[in-house]
Amino acid sequence: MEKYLYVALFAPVVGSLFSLLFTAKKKNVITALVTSALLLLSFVSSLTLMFAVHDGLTLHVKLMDWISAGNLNIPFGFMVDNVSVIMMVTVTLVSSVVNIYSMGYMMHDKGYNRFFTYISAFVFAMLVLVMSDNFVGLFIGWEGVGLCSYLLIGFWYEKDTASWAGNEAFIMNRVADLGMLMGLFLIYWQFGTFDYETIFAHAGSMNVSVVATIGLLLFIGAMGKSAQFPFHTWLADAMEGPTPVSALIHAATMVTAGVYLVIRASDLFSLIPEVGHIIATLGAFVAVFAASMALVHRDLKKIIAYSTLSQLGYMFVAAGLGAYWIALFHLMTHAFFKSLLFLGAGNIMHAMDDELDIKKMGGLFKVMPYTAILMAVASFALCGVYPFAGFFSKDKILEAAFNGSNFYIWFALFIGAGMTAFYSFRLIMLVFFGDKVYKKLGFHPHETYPFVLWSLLPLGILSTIAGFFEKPFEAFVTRVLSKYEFSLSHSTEVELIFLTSAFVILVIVATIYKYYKGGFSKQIETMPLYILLKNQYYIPKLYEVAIFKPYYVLSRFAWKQIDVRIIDFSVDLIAKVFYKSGQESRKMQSGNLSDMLRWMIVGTVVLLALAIFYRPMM
Amino acid sequence: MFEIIAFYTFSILVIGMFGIVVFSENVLYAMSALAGGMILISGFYFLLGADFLGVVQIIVYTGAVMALYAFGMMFFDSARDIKENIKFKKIIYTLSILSAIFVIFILMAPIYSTRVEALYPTIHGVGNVQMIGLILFTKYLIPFEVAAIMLLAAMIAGIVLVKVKIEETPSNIEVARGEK
Amino acid sequence: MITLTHYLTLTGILFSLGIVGVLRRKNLLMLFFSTEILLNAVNIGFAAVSKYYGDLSGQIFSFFIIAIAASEVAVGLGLLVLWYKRSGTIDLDSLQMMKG
Amino acid sequence: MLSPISVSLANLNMALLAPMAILSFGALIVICIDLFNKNLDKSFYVMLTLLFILFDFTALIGLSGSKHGFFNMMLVDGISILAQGIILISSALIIITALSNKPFKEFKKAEYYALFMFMIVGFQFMVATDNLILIFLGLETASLSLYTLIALHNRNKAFEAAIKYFTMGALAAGFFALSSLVFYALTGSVELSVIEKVLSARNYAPGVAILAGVVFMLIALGFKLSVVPTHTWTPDVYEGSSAPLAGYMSVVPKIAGLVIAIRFLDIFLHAHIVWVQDILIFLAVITMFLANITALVQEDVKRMLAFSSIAHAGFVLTALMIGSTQANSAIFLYWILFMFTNIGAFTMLWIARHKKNLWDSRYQHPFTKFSGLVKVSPMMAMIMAVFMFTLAGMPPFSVFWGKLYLISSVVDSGHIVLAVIMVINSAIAVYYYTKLIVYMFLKDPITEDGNIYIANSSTPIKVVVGFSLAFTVLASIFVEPILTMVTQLMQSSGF
Repeated sequence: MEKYLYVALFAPVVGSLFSLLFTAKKKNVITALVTSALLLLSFVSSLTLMFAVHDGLTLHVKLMDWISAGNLNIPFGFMVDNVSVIMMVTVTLVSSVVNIYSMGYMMHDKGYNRFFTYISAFVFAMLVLVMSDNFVGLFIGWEGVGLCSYLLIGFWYEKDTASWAGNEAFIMNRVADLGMLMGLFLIYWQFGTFDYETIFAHAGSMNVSVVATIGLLLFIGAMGKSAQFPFHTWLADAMEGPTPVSALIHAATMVTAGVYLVIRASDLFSLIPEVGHIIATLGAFVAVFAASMALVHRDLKKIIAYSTLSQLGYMFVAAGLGAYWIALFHLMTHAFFKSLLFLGAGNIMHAMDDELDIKKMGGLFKVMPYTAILMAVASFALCGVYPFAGFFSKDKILEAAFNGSNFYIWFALFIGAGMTAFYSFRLIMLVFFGDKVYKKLGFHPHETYPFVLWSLLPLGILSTIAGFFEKPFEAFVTRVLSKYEFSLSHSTEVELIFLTSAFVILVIVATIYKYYKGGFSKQIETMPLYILLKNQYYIPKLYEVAIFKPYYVLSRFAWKQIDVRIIDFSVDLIAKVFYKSGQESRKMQSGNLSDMLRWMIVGTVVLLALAIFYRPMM
Repeated sequence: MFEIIAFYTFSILVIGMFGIVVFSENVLYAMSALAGGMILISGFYFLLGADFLGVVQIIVYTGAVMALYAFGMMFFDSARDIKENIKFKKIIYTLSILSAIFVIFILMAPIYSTRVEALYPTIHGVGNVQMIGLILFTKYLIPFEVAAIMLLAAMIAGIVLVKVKIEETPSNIEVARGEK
Repeated sequence: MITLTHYLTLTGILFSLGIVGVLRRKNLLMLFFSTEILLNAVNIGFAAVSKYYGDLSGQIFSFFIIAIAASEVAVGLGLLVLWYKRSGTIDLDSLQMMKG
Repeated sequence: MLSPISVSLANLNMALLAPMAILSFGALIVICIDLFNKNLDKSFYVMLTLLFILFDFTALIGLSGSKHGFFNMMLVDGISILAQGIILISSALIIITALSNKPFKEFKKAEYYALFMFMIVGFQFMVATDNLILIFLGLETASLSLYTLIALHNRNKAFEAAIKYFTMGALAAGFFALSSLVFYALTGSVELSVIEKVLSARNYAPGVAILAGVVFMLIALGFKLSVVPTHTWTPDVYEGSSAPLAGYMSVVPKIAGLVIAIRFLDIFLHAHIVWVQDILIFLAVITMFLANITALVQEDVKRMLAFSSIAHAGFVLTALMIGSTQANSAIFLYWILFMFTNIGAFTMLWIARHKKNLWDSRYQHPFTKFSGLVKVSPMMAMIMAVFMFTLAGMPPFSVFWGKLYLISSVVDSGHIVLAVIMVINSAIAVYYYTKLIVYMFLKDPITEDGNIYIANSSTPIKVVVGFSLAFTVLASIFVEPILTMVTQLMQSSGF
């Protein structure tokens, strides 16, 4: 089976190197075809590996020793077990779809060949991240995906905003990586190795406070990559990149790396439930916080980006509460429907000449029905409507929160689910139904190439049916991950499911209704018959006045005040402190030779004084 | 007795001479004092039985180095009182005094009592110059050759530097001076 | 009786004098004089220790230090001549183009 | 009376001298050729120099193990071979960059090449002995040649740089001599191995004098390594000298200084003298912070790189403090990886060299000059970005491995706080490296004329850049064999 591992891992890098040859040349379809074929190959290998793992195999390959001298030994080793193989399949599947999709989307871009080089390089780095059997390998993959993400966000570097966003993402991630790096060194200091197996085997015998510190430091790294508060600002700005990139990197794969890290190190985190609790609380906060920002945005991609943030919060809640398999499950289903949503958004942008304001669209259903259906499917999945995938994974997270008696977390998630339903369908309604605003603005939208649509079909199908694999999935991954025991009675469970579903569906219906109503003309409103009907709308009106308006204000507040003021301010402050001290230390460099000589003698005198007065050895 | 008198006489003279070098406002005085100090230092060498070193000191330092400096001084046209813009005098003197105290304290520490076996002992009845010659051409042959390379490099460097033709316009310098 | 300590103290005093010169001199030529004092001070020390141990390494070291001092003078004066031709001064404060 | 001297040639170990002898011979040949024919092209001299460096290198790799020669004067052990290798490789790379497209006066002079070779010889002698006299002579030979090479660049700033460097060097030489005197007075020897024996036999008493000797030596070596507070020359001298020489100075004198520091400090670290360790940590931390913070506010890329190289030296100093085989190997691994990257980065500046300061009256390579480089010359911007990423310690590029190994050796020795400080400093450093990338990729170009940026480029220089780039990018492959080699050599020489 080893050869499948090598194929899965190295096929993308071959593709990347191949298309690298063409970067300086003009657009060539061959690059796209070759990379797609190789990514598909990687996907097929991963799938084969998954079946093998299902039959009880665990692959552990040591490719070579990177560094082994003295006490340090870093093997270049890879591991395929129940957890990593799930990630491999998800990553390769989504990336294959995105790659094929991009053949259409990037058709007229001058960086066509470069794009495919980056995408394949990204997939390789991501696979290194998930397949590594030690923390250094993971970190290398971690930085590799960061670099690719930077390159891809800034893909249209001619646009100032794009390159700025790329740098923002890069710098913010580096800051968080600092925490991670410290965590790694602490691990090395305590365990003397970077190897997962050894570390997890010995973690139990370690001092809890040390493990907690390690856990916190690793989580800081995870926060950066998964754009958790307060490192979240880069993700929305990262939408400057091409849409397939947003689908692949900023929805399905890279941003979930933080969740993956927590799941991978679950043996560590399960020792420290307090840290887990912090993670869960933060996750719940982000779930609501991000969703509230999505409520008011008019930018198509940013709404989806905030939604991603919110869903990552859900995953962290699950992971923090010890329901690792549920987190992984939601990670997987989310990858399917969120990338589908993004790619659908890409279709719309394509049709609308890169217009992103959803208020300028409307009624697009007529011209692009297939995209509309796919996006509706994705939205249903996102909101967690039965029988779509999100229903199974998201409800499980809510259940887990309730189960642990963390009612405030549960409540936050519950509210978050409502908000999700609202913004998802607000988007659907504004884009696909209602007034055809785009006609006034002179757009001529059209459905995209058929092969692009076909390429989305697998994601659509998976978004619909993936939830039914819940039981086998649980059995599959809990062979490695710890089980999560529900202590709820069956009836409570059913009630909870019913309550959440009912709430979500209610919000969806209300939303659809409200926006549908927005299409009524004023003449109809004046008719008495309709006044009564309108009165029925006092509820939505009330909604609007009592809930939406304050929410709107609150969301604006969250965005404008907390986000811009506090976070940006503190980041600025740190930068300023360093900059100021730089200005001060610069004065030492007066350029006068006399001063230089004096500094040298000052140094001598100080050291001599230390030699005479400070002598711990004698 | 003779040694004591000679030591103190030479010491006072050398310190005085070097004091002039350090504090004088006139380059010519400073240079003459430096030359005098160097010659007096050779007195110590003779006192210590390092005859060869004493001779080298006079020839190389007073003969070659000082001659070079004299040429330099003529070239720089600085045989007049110079004005030095000395800032931060307090810092200078604090530093000077501190470093003096430390250096002297360290070198005075009565620590050199334990005798160490000489690696290249002086042999009684053999002249200093002879001994030096012997060591220089066996043990210290390599450093001697390296010193030759160094002197050659320094010579080439000196020649090539003086040969350099100045290309740039002096505007930059004027700007730099104007600033201060 | 003159002991090694006497000589080393003298070395210390002369070295400190050199340091004082390095600290306060602004004229580059005079600054170079001061560095010569540093090396000469050390030389006396070497010769004295050499006598004290009855070992010749110290004298050899002094000998090479003299050679080094001579080479430094050649290069240093070369640089000074260059700078003087360039700027018409050998004041240290004229070297202020680069800073920060 | 004296007995006649009888020396057996076999005991002299002439082979140890061969590398230096070859290069000195080469320097003399260059001078002689110049006497007969004044109008030779610079490429002839470059090739000749390269040839002799190659011969030198061949003679060097013939050596192995730990060998004394010439009455114990020469000591060629693993660490010495390694350092000489680094010196020769970087010298070869740097001398190639003399084949620039634009004419420069200094490269037409045969003396330039002769002095260059003398300088290499000086550095080689410096690392191939444990005798303080020979170290001092080697150091001065190399330094005096280097001062002259800087001044030959024939710009006002170059003169200023040379004089500043020279004067501080003279003071440092005074301290070196004083330190030697202290140890000679304490032990009656100027050989480090004997000094160690005598000191440890006396149980490192008397403390004050020994520590004072260490202080003077630290100042003298700190000047070479550009450790705070003797670092002040570094930015000015780098700015004033030509870019390749600045790159050279950031690598070669420092590796030579590091070898001396390893040899010298081993005496004290071996005996676990806490004071020395503490002082080294103190200096390393100050050096890292001061350099990194000052680098943040630089407006010139070359000065920024100068401060960056001070910071890197501070980084390496931490490993020096540990003194274990692992730490010493880490130093050399780091330096080999750093060498290619830094030479690459400075060569890029050399390519972008332009006669007039078009953008800034003060700086030759201000950040603004590189604004929007990606639109004007994307290739160059990409390469420069790779070098910046590497210096910032991004995996999988070369310096990352050095940093990883260095920090883990610090962690291994139990200095966790120090390791954290090192990580924090790498994070600060990322900022100013990214600054250049921001300028290159985000700002609008200030000129449409891409030729300005590559005016000085030529095929040989491109080869140098390509070589450095390949090594930097593919470092992951080389790290393991290099580390094995370094560790072996280190163990064989007992450090």
